[in-house]
Formats: sequence, structure tokens, C-alpha cells
Amino acid sequence: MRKDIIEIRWHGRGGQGAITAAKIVANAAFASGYKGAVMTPTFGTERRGAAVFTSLKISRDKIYDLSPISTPDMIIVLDHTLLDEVDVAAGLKENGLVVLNGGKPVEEYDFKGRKVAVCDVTHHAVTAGLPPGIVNSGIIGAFCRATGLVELDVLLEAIKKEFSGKRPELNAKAAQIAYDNTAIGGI
Amino acid sequence: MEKKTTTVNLTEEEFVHPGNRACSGCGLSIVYRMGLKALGKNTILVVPPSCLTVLQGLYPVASSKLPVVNVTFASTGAAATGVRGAMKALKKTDVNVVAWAGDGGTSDIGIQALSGACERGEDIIYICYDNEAYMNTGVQRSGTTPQGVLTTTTPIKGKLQKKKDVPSIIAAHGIGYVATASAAFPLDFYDKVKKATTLPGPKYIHVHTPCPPGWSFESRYTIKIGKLAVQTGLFDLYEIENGQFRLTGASEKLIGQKRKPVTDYFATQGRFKSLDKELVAGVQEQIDAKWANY
Amino acid sequence: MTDRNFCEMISRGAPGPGDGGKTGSWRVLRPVINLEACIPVKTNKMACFNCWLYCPDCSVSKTIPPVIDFEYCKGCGICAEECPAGAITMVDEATPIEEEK
Amino acid sequence: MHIIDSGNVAAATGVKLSRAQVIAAYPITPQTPLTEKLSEFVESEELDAQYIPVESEHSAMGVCIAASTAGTRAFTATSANGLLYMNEQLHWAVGARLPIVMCVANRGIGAPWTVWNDQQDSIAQRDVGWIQIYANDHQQIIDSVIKAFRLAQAVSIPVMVCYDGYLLSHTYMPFEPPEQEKVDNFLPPFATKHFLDPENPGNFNPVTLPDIRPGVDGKIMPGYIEIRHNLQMDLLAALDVYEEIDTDYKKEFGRGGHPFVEEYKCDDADFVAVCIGSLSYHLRDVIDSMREKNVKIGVMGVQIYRPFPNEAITRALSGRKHVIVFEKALSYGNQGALYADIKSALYSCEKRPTIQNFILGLGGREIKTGQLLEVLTEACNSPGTAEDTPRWIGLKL
Repeated sequence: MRKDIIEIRWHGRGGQGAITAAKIVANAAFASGYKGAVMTPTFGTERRGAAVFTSLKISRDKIYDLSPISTPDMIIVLDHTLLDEVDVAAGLKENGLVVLNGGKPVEEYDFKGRKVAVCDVTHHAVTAGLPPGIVNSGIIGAFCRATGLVELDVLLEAIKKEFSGKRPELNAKAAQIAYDNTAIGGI
Repeated sequence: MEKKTTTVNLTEEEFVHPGNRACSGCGLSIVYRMGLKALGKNTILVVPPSCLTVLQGLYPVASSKLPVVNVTFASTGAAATGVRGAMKALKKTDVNVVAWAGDGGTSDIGIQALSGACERGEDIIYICYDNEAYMNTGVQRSGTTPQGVLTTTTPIKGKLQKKKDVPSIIAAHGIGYVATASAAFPLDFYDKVKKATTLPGPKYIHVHTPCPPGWSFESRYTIKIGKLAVQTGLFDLYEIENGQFRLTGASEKLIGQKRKPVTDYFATQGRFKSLDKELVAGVQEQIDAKWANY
Repeated sequence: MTDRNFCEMISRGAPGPGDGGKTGSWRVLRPVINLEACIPVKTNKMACFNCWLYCPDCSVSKTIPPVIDFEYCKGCGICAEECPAGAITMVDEATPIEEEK
Repeated sequence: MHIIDSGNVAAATGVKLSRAQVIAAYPITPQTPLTEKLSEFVESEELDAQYIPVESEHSAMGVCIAASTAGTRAFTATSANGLLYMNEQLHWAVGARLPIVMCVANRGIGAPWTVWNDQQDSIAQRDVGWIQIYANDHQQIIDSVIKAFRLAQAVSIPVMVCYDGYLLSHTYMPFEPPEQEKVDNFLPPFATKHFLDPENPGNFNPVTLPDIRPGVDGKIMPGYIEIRHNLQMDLLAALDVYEEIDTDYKKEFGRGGHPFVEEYKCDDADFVAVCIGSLSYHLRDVIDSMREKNVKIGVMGVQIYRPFPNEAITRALSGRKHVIVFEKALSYGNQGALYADIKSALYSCEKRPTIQNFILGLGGREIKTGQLLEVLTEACNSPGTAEDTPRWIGLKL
């Protein structure tokens, strides 16, 4: 109904930090002048390892509708193995975008012709010096490169703040490397 | 602390007003009077519904000279926790926080909150006066009513189940001090309450309180009957201090002595009228077996 | 802030005797102390005082001689039962006591 | 400075800023993160409070009742069946006139089990005598908690601050926590007239007789019915007090100004949608799109449900054509509770609008913007034809 709201759906597994990633983007977006930044995790029981999703809505104006996203503008996938389990692109708008943590070349992914951005975040995070399996900081770099919604500097600051006490610099570095190594394909 | 209080040196200061609504010859009245003497002025009491609610007076007259908060039946342990929490928040470190509840309010509806308070290690004294039934509502069976006892909800056959051993349940929480006492030995009770005021953490005192109307005996025999319960070995006076069990007072003196037969006790009260020989023999056997271990 | 005095009424009892009235009227039997047999009187020592100790109703004084407060004594008879000297007898309330004769 | 966090964290931050002294904590979804956040505040010594992890909600309120009687600022939080388990204690707390504050993250009631949002839990407690304030977003949650502590203290009546479970409790959005110093100015330290005090003993909440009775000093004291009548009068008068507190808050912090009802595009409205909680914000998008089609419609959120703001509601709805009440709860066997209350408020009004009732979203059933648009459009096209029995939205029978 409201045309001014950008709807971003984050897919991950319980424990992977999709909520944290969405929260970082929400913070960065708010700092960049989006007065509306609403992040809504999966309601109910979230179990480690199970597929989960998180809704993030951002807008220049205050957001009132808190219901989950059904027709997202963007889909962020933290784990490519989810593609076999979940219809991550369900409801994705015609001109929508998929940002994916995956190891294959971008041409090999097809979401019915939607724009796709791919980055091997899992690999880059390890390169940055993080223990294996931490992908939520890196995916933000890929998100930034693919969407251009928020400046990278602002995102890196938000990452450092969120991860204060938990390797802030390495997480920021992971995002930076992912940013530099994101391949954008599709239309 | 080991020096025992005597009638002569027991304080004359009273914290209970005469003219209250307790029944004539009430065992609770005796222990309440003694308990408050031991606790002294700097005490806050938490009381759920029980005979004590009536003893303490109907608004706007109060029979206790201490601050009292009446609370819901199931919440005594929690309410004592709340008072202690407030005392800590207000940095008042010298106040005794004392929950005083009946056997129904302790062994039945209140056991969850009491267990929670014990597990948390709250610095409170919890006194359960055990008159072995819901007396305030007119003598209905409770968890601590002994087997075979006639109550208005066990009117013909008597209670079929055994008495719940609440002090043992509380001792299983591993708290620092659990004691039993009897209205018939008020000075022993006084000393135990006094000791409880000096110890940290949760303290639990279970006091046997004969009830003339509820147990069906003449009011003059309150002390005699309370003593018989101890002398027959039915109700034992003991302390469990830091896990160490020891009999105290009149019970300690019974070790190695011949105890009175339980029939002496049962014969004094109308509530045991329907006991059959088999049950009595069974109870005597249980007591003998228990004492063989002391 | 509004002038109204909120919470003027809560149920908070103030300490005082006689919530149950003059409970002396509950008595059927009245304890009478035979001072000649009473231990503290006889020995003129602060001794015994079982009557004071066991009284459920704070109605006996710890004095020589012990004095019973008949305004509130409910007449339970515990003092008579527990007096080691047998100095207290329970007499019918209807029977006039010595001084009244 | 704004932060982005969950509604539960907004509530916890409000409790911290209000300097609660005794906190009783027991987990229940979706309130749990509030309880967790408070434990973090206490352990990190950001908040100097006694944090008591009780063994049940009944005990949680038991702790609050006793701690409040003993003279400290007490807080707890719960949801759904936890609130119901407290029921006896809620009555007790208000009868004892204790200024406790409690957050309720609204959730549906079992059976069958549901962890998702509706408002049956707190609406079912409407008759206990607690003040009930409903927040529509995180800013209102934190502001309401702070105002609630002052209100509770001013009128000696406990206050429930309710907000939608998950929709608000778990959703992250920006809000601005007020500065501690300003909150300290706004909210005086805790004080009560009567508290448990060995220097001034008294017996709190004893058996109280049906009739009046002289006290020890001969002064005639009230009976039970007088004490309860006094509570009712104080509850009704609490509306004015809350309005003053809200005005003060607005002066200090710049937010508020609608303590009873929050209206959106209602000035010239022929039609007004009414509801409680975050749905009233959700409806704003629907109202906007109907306004684009020149339908004169607005939405009104009821912000305080007990005491019921009869006057404010009558003022807001008198003279409208049609009122549409949406509810995520109902008085089973009758109608929506809010609907019945509003109908009753409008009874004496000369220019009485027609009114209808929709039940929706029970047990977390998603409320779709399209559905709301559809039923509101229909209601505005044929006002006055609605039946008195509530219609259920989104049923898939």
C-alpha cells in the first residue's frame, strides 16, 4: 500500500545472526536519515539450525505496519544451502534483488530473471581472520555493494558498534572484503 | 546461645495483646506469644490466612505489636522474600523477616513459594505451626493430618494417608537450619527461634500446636497432650543444623529410655476415635523402628 | 497535582487489646490461686511461674503473687493443669469467690 | 539519542530509568527478553535493584506486593497465562493500594497453547482495579513505563503497561530513551504513607468486617465496602492525575499529549475506527489510502482502558456517522469488551453514531492491510446496517 517502504527479507538459520545483521542495517539506515527502520524477527520459537527469516522495512518516514513482509524488494540469504529448503524468493517483486552467500559464479544462480548478487561470505570471513561460520558481518558488505542503500562507512561503523567486545575490527574487515568481492549479475 | 532460657529469665515483654479471638486453650497462642518474645521488636511478619489471621485481630484492631502484612494463601514464601528484598534495597540489615503460617498454608498450598524461597537462600525465618488440619475453616484434612484422624472431610474412616513430613522436605533443600518444636515446650521453641534470628539464609521451624476444638479435647490439656506427642515418640524435637541432625530437649532425653505407648496419646483426643487396633499397632511399630535409628 | 488525598482508606489495624472484646466473658470456669500453696509466694522467690509461661492469653502476671487478669482470662484451665503445686483450681463461674461471699 | 532495539528492551530501559528497587522475574514468552535485560542491568550495576528470580508468576506478584508494602518501588512483567496465574494477586495488590508497575506483553491465552499476540490476557483482567495503559510503539512503551511509576505512586493504585507481544515486544524500531537526570526530576523517589515499620507497627490487610467499627482510639473506621468505594473513586479520579502527569511529561520530554485516546485524521471524520494497541498505528496506512479516495475516516487508539475514559471517548465519537471497533479479544458469550464499553459510553450522547464490532487477530492470526481496507470500505459504504453481534475477520472456516 505504502510505496515509500523498502522491504528486505533476511533468510538464515537459527544462530547464524540474521537478526543481528538486519539490526545493523537498521541502525545504519536510521543513521543515514531513514526515520522508519523496523526489524521484525520470526515470531515464535526459533531453534538453532532451523531456517528462519527476519523482516526489515526501511523508509524515509515512520513505519506503522508491523506485519511481516510478503512482497519484498530484496532478499538476503546468509546460507546457500537454504535454497534447497526454502522458497527464499517467494513474493519477491519483479524488479527485486537477491543477495546471496554462495560459492558458485553469479551466472549459475537464477531467480526467475531477478537481479542477483553473489559473494562467498563464508570464505571471506575466514580470510578476514574470523572463526569459520560467522557470516552475518560479511553479508552486510555484500548487501551494501549490491543495494547502495547505505554508505559502506556508515555500515562499518554500525558493525563495529554492534560487535563491540566481539572482534569489531575483524567483523568490519570481513564486511569490507565481502564488499570488494561481490559479483552482481542478472538483469 | 547454648545457655537455655528459663521461665525465670524469660523476658516479661509481651508483643501480643490479650483479648484476642483465639480459642480458649489455643496452642498457637502460646507459641505465637513465645515466638514474638524471641523475635523482638525489630521484626516484620508475613501471614497468610490461618487461625493466626483471626488471632491477630479484625480491622481496625490488631493484636500484635509488630508490623504484619497479610498475604494470599499461596504466597507466604514469596511475600517474605519481597519484604527481605525491600529491606535490602532500603539497607535495613537488622530486621527479622518472619513468615508465620499454618500447616495447610505450608504443606499444601504454600509449599511452592516456600520451596522457591529456600532454594534461593532467602534470609527469612519461616515458622509453620502444625495443628494438623485446616482449623480456621473448621477442621478439614491437610497434608500434615496424621493417618486415621477424623476431620470434617475425613468424617467416618479418618484420613487414609500418612502425615506429610514437611521438615524433611525443607531440609532436603539444604538450608542451614531446620528445627521442630512443640507448644508444650515453649522455652525450647523460644531458644530455637532465638537461634534462628542469629543465622543467615532460610530458617525453618515446624512447631506442633495442639488445638482443643480441632483435636477434640478439653482446653486445659493443651500442654499435657503436646507433651504426650513428644513423650510417645510420635512428634520429635530436633534440629538439623548445616545438615547435622540431632534430637533436642525432651526428645533427646528419651534416647535409651522407655517411651510411653502411643495409645496413651490417642486416648486423649476425640479425633482418634475411629482408629482400629491394626493401625495403632502399625503406628507403634513405625515409631519403634524410627527410634531404633536414633 | 490534583488536591485530592488519595488512598485515605486502607485496611491497616492498629495494635491494641481486646479485639475480641472482654474475653473474660468466655469463661465457664475461673482459675483461683491458693496463695498458701503457690511456689513464688511460699518461697518469696522469682521461681516457677508456669501459670505465666503457659498462659495463651497473656493474662497472668509474673509477680509475687501472680495475678490473673479476669478481664481477658478465657478460663482455659491450662494454668491449673500445669501448676506443679496444685495451687490453682478451676471453679464454676457461677460459684461466688471468697471475697464476694 | 535514538537507539534501535526491541519493545522489551524499551520497557526494561524505562524500568531502569525509573529506578525500580525490587524486581520479581519469571520468564514467559514473549515478555522474557524484558526480564533478561533487567538481569543484565542489575548484574552490570547499571541498576541498583534487588533482582528476585521467583518460581512462579503468583510469587512474582507476591514479592511485589510485599516489597511495595515494605516501602520500595516494585516491578514485574508477564504475559498470557502468567498474568492469569497472578489473578488473585492482582486483586490483592490493588485492594492493598500498592503502587506496583507491571508490564504485560500481550499474548493469547491457552487452551490451546498460543504464544502469539492478541489482547485477551490483559482485557480479561479489566475488572481487577489495576490501571491499564496500552502503548502503540516503543517510544510509547518507554514513556508509559516512566509515567506509570509516577501515576501509581500518585494515586496508590498499581498500573499495568501493556504492549502487543511480538509485534512490539520482539520488533526492533528506533526510540529515544530520556535522560536519567530528567527522569529523576520527573519521577520523585519512592514514598508511601503507610509501610511495614517496626517503629510504627500495624496489621496490613487483615480481616475487615462488613460494617464500620471503632478503632483502638475510639475513632470509627471504615468497613470493607467503604474501602472498596474509596478505591473506585480514586480510580476514576486517576484519569485527571494521569492527564496532569502526561502534560508534565510533554513539557519535560516533548512527547505525549494524548493520555486517553490518540486520534489520527479524526478532526473532520464521519467514520472512526477504534482499537487498542499497535493495530491503531497499522490502521493509519489504511486510513491514508481511504482518505486518498475522499472517505472521511480516521482512527482512534484507546490508550488507557481502565479507568475507562468515558468522557474523552464520548467527546471523540459524538456526532460521527459510524464507529468501527476492532478487537483482539472479547468477552466470551457476549461481544468485544471495548465495543461494549464504547457503546455504553455513547448511550447518553445526543448525537449517537451507529457502531459495529470486528474481532480479529486472535492467537497471532496475521492481520492483513488488505483485509482491513476491505472491511472498513464496506463499513463506510453501508453504515448503520451492521448487526450488534461482532463479525470475525480472516476466519478460514
